[in-house]
Amino acid sequence: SRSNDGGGSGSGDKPFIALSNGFIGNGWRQTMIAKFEAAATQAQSDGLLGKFKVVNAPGENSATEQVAQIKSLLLQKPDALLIDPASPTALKPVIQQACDAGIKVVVFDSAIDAPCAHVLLNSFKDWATAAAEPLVKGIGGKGTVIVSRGVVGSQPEEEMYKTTQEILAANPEVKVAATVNGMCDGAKAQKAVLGVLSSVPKVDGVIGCGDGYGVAQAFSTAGKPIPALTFETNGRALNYWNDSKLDNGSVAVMSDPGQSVAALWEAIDLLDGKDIPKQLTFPIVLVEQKDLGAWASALKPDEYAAWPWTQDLFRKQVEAVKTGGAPVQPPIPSAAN
Amino acid sequence: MTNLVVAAVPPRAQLRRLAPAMVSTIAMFAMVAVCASLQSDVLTVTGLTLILSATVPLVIAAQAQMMLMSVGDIDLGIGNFVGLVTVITATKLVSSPGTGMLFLVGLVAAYALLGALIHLRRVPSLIATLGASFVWLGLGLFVLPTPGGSTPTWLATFGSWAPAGFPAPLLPILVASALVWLLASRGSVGVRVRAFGSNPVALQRAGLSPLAARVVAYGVAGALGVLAGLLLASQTGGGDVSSASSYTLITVAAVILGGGSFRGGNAVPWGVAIGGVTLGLVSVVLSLLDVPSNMQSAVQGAIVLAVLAGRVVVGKVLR
Amino acid sequence: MHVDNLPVGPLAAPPSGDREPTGAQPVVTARQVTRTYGRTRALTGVDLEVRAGEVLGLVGHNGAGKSTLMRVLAGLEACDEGVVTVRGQEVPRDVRPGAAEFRAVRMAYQETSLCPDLTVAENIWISSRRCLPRLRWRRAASAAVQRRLDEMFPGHGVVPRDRVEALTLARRQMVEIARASLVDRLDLLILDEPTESLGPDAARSLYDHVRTLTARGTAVLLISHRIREVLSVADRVAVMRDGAVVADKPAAGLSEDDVLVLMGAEVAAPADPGPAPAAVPAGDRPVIAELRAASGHGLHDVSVRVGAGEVVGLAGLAGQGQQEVLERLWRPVRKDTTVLGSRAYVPGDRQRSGVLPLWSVAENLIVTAMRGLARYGVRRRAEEAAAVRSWVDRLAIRGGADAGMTELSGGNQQKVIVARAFASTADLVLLDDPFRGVDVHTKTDLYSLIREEAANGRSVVWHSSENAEMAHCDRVYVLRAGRVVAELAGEEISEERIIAVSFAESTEAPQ
Amino acid sequence: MTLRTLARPWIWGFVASALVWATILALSSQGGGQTVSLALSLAPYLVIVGLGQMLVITAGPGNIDVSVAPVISLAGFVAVAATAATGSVAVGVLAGIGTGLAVAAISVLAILGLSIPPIIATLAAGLIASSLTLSLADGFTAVPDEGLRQLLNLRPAGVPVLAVAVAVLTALVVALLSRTTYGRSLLAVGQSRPAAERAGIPVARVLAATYLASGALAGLAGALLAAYIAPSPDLGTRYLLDSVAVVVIGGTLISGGRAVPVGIWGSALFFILLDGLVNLVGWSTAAQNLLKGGLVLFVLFLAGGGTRRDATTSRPRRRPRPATAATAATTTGDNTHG
Ligand SMILES: Nc1ncnc2c1ncn2[C@@H]1O[C@H](COP(=O)(O)OP(=O)(O)OP(=O)(O)O)[C@@H](O)[C@H]1O
Ligand SMILES: Nc1ncnc2c1ncn2[C@@H]1O[C@H](COP(=O)(O)OP(=O)(O)OP(=O)(O)O)[C@@H](O)[C@H]1O
Ligand SMILES: [Mg+2]
Ligand SMILES: [Mg+2]
Repeated sequence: SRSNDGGGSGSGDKPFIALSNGFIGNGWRQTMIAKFEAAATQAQSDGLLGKFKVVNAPGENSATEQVAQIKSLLLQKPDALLIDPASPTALKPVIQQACDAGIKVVVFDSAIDAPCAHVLLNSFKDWATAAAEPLVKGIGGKGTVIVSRGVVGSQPEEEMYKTTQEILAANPEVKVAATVNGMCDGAKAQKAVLGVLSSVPKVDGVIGCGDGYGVAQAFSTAGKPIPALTFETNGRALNYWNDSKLDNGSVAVMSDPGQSVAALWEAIDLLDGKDIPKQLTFPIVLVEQKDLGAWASALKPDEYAAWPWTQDLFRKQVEAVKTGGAPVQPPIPSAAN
Repeated sequence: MTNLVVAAVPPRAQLRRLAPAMVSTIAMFAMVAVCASLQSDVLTVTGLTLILSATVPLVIAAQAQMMLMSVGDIDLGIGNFVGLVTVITATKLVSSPGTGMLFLVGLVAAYALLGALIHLRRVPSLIATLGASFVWLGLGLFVLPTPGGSTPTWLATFGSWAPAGFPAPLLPILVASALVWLLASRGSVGVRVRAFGSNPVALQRAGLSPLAARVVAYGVAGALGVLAGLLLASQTGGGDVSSASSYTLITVAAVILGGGSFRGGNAVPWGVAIGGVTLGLVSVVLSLLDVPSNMQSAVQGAIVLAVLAGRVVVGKVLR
Repeated sequence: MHVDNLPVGPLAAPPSGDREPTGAQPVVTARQVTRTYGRTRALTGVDLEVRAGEVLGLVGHNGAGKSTLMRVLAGLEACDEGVVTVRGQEVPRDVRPGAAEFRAVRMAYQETSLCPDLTVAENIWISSRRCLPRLRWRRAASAAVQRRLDEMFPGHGVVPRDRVEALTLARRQMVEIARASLVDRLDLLILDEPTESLGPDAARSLYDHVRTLTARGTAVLLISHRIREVLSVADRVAVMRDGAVVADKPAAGLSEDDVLVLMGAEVAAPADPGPAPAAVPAGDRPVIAELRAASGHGLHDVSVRVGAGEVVGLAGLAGQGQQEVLERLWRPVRKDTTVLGSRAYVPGDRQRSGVLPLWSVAENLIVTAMRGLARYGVRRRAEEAAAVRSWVDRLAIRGGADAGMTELSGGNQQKVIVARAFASTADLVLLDDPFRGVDVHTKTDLYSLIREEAANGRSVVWHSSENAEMAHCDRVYVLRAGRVVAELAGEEISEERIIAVSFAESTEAPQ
Repeated sequence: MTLRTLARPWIWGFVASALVWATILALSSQGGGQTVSLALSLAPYLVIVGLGQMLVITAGPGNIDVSVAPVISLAGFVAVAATAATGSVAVGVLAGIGTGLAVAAISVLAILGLSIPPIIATLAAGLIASSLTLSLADGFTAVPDEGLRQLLNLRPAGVPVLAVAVAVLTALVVALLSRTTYGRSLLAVGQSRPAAERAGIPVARVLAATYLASGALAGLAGALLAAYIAPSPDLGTRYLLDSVAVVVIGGTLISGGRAVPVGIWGSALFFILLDGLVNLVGWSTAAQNLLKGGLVLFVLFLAGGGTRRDATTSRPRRRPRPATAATAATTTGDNTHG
């Protein structure tokens, strides 16, 4: 765990915020934690935060480990608890316990049905739509595609797969040659796609969930032309996309690792007694062809594109959610830095 | 003539046998002490309840692992099996308790059958349980593709039971360990099982069936796995087939920390309880200590190595 | 009926006072029994009858089929052809261990069949559970085994709570024998080489107990390679050769030589200690290994010197520190031990630390020498094959080089393990009582092998529990309780002398 | 039954992969040759890791290397970083191998120095390696070498170059096991450690060499995988379970003492083709797991006791030693990017 005392003044009346993260083993989660630590340190020096602490559950996304860690965090009596859950259900009782202890709980990145917690997440429907629609359009509304599903069995994936199927149903000329389990992981998708490539006819596109880089490798291994892909939003994939000059309807879209920062602002506002809806939907990160260069040059290979939420932007987005207005469009890197 | 020389051996041999569990016990108390020094609330009833409750299903799953290790086998499927039980608990056991119970009994029977097949086909348990773990996972995903469901009220009530003046998690740990101890260390069933792990030829020569011994060990392990799953579901309030996947390795470590071995022939229920609690406390200590997030795995590894190294030192001293 | 209710000790009245073996009823009989394992014909048509109240001695060379026959007679294994009858009733062919017919036939195994991780009492439960109460069986089993051990081996020093693993080899054997005899009705007790790891004292009290058993009408079948022992205990002696019983005679009137002839060899003066021990006095040889006042780990101030080309014996009762001395010479890590040159080891416990079970005889035999023959870590197979051939021929290993190691009988396995050590280029060969359970002819061959190798300049340190073997040594250290109590050389070495030294000490000053 | 006539369990891996291949062919009725060719371009990575795991498992009961997964991930980063820093692919690959050796050295110290059971020792070494991986991955900037990637993708006449190279490596391991003193010593240690020790085999040295070899091979696999896919903290995750499974289905005796390097190819191809089949048919993960588990059990129970020695009941056998190994989680969880 990492914690930080704010300038020796003790916690005083400034809040102590803890973050429990269920899994740290991939670039997205690492970016998420890095963004949080940077923002929290800044907030600390701005006097908004007394102390913060980050705990990552070791191992492979183990809910039981995370339950144990949250329980030991409860002992330390944080004012607010941010959770990126390892399981959408297993944490329910311990979250209830935290709420009962008077702790503000903000769950982000995944829905969880704990009535006392505030939930902040990206719309998975938006994600799936942003992934499939431009791609289908890019291949001209007809052709053969492979669908690479995410972590089958997870709630978000169900929702995304449903959306994908709706879009495909609306485009009857797009044929699905195979549905593979890419697990939203480039390496797994690479192997899965390679496994079916020899058995399917010419492929025009692969609708995936942020695994396009691996899928592209699979096609180049098989010696086939690279079709339209759904890239991940990290530096490696964006640079590949940029360098290979693909302009065939490929997109890069993923959820926003900056959610942790938004969750931090939410917790601070909640502790301030502000009224915030229980459920907040924040925009996904969609990298379009026009911003590709800017993003690609700003990101390290394993770093994921994140919206730079500030307290200001966060409050604007909350307003947008409350009023049902258009979501805030945070600045893209070239404009921001 | 020579009895005087050797009369001194038994107590020392006994001591040497108990040493591993003793070192783990010391480690456990040391960790509680560290936690308490960082956070004095740890030593209150609420504090102990908080830090111990997560170890309950782990300890019981580790008892299941120990049953198999006592016949010289290893269970690589226990994590997914416990996950499958939570799934069935959160679905079938709620919708129709009778069918749910039948399913759970069926799972125990499946474990026994697996044991029988392993024995009759003479295949290594390692790879058979590895194959079975895929099956448990598949079944779990089949029954409940997305984590969810809810636990029966009686189970949820038990999960949130908080008696005053006594940390509730201690009760299932102590009761389960005592039962396993009676069964595996004291009773004649335990003798059959351990004899099989120790020297199957002797068992057979005495006209006892090695197959029965193995099936019993697997059946008991299955029953303990079901119990662990029920308790996990009572804590998580739902079913998730992958919620306990980390148990597979940790239970093996718990048995080793508790003084068990891969050789078979040994049953160490109390040691396993201590080993399980010790491992469960590692994550508590990690969250209390300010270890950089990247380094947490390394610290966990180092703690395990340190406890086992302590065992070696004690063993050397005792020899 | 429970073991506790067993009539025990000399007070028990024999059911029939008649000690005439001829008049007694047959307990178990075998007629034309055959048994094959793969290509090995272990039994080729055995006829044998064991009668109530007699001690039947069974002798034969290694691999003659004694242990196999016993497994058939005890109902552990079915025979391929032939008939086994127990108390006049024919036994069905598909017999399994624990069958009701064989309840009263019990066997103490050559390789003990105890569970090392279990306590003595728990081991007793396994084999005698039928005569133990369902509840509190642990206490009953402890009491029963304690009493039986007290009767059989006074001063045994076994506590029923002990785990078998923690017992010495001799104590394990005692428990094994007691285990076999703990049953409510005992018609036949089979003892397969019971005294190989027992000291002479324990052996004597065992045979005393055997007498009280036969007096009560129990038959005892005794297998041993110690022919003199068999002749002194048995009423009748059966001799097996190549899977068949070739002779069956009253023990009275048989001499050791008669038996040896029956076992199928030209009696080659087995008492001859081979080539005479080298004439060079010990002091003049260059010392290649030395223990200087070694203490700790079961040794007290032990000094041992081994000269080049010398055969040094470690004698005394079993478990008095001989193995510890060998261990130190094998792994000279302490300052008080110096060993110049390479070493090879012949373990006594071949099941555990001798046999490599997946390999053939050739592979087992050459594994030590392989390192010496190899060039840059790459094996030279032609040289290895030649070495294997010569050793298989030299020791007449039955089965040949290509047989699987576990297909061999115990004695032949032991030959391979001895050959393994001598096939290497080791300067010092350590023998840890390796000739237990090896037949006399094989032993004689191996003794002369040792003398020849010593004559070629190799040194040998040889621990043996059989004092007669020490006659083949140049010098003998007698150990007791971890101390060297005597150093004998040349003419001084004799069985009588060694026994005298080991026992003279043991009767005084027990500490 | 004699030792000579023991069943040949390694056959089953090849039989199963042929069956799966035939099914794929029947379903898609095209690209049969290319299916094999593509499977052959994925199999070598698993075979490399499997060879190391096989050596470790052969060292006898209780021996297993559960650190292969974190070693692969760590070696991937180190190799890419070293290649980027020096511009030399060879240095990068050697750095990957060196990483594997370094992590294995920790395991060896724990196993031999502290007598910690291998499963726990390698688990701990793996935990340490994964911490290093995370630290390295934080802000990692280097990109894998393009030339190496093209080499790994090279398939003249449909035969992947890497597959040929790994076939040669397999042949070398076969020779190592049968022709060298190290190989024979390893097999002896695996059959009976006390017996090997009394036969004068330097057991500790053999074990150390074995774990180091496994670490080096995992490191090599990591270096190649990082170039083939991309360095990532969970690059190796799948390889732990699969490496154990391919070794055992490949016919290597889980209780040690007998190694079947060639068998690894059969079972590696089986696993890869099975993945392809499942993805082709579009089965759900539930069905995929059921099928994989069911097939592993089926092949295992069908092949049966060929993997153990003569089981004649009453002759005292060598104590059947337990098999050991470990696992990692089989799913990575629920968050879509988990
Ligand atoms: N507690 C138990 N644990 C495991 N297996 C058992 C148990 N009880 C009975 N069995 C099975 O039943 C068989 C009979 O075992 P049991 O111990 O009852 O034999 P027994 O009662 O001593 O013999 P019998 O009653 O036939 O004379 C055993 O071989 C075993 O397969
Ligand atoms: N389970 C078995 N499998 C294969 N061969 C066997 C088996 N048991 C015995 N044999 C073979 O049968 C023959 C007789 O063996 P057995 O053990 O009965 O001999 P033995 O007379 O007891 O010899 P020893 O005095 O060396 O103990 C030997 O050639 C042995 O190799
Ligand atoms: Mg015999
Ligand atoms: Mg014998």
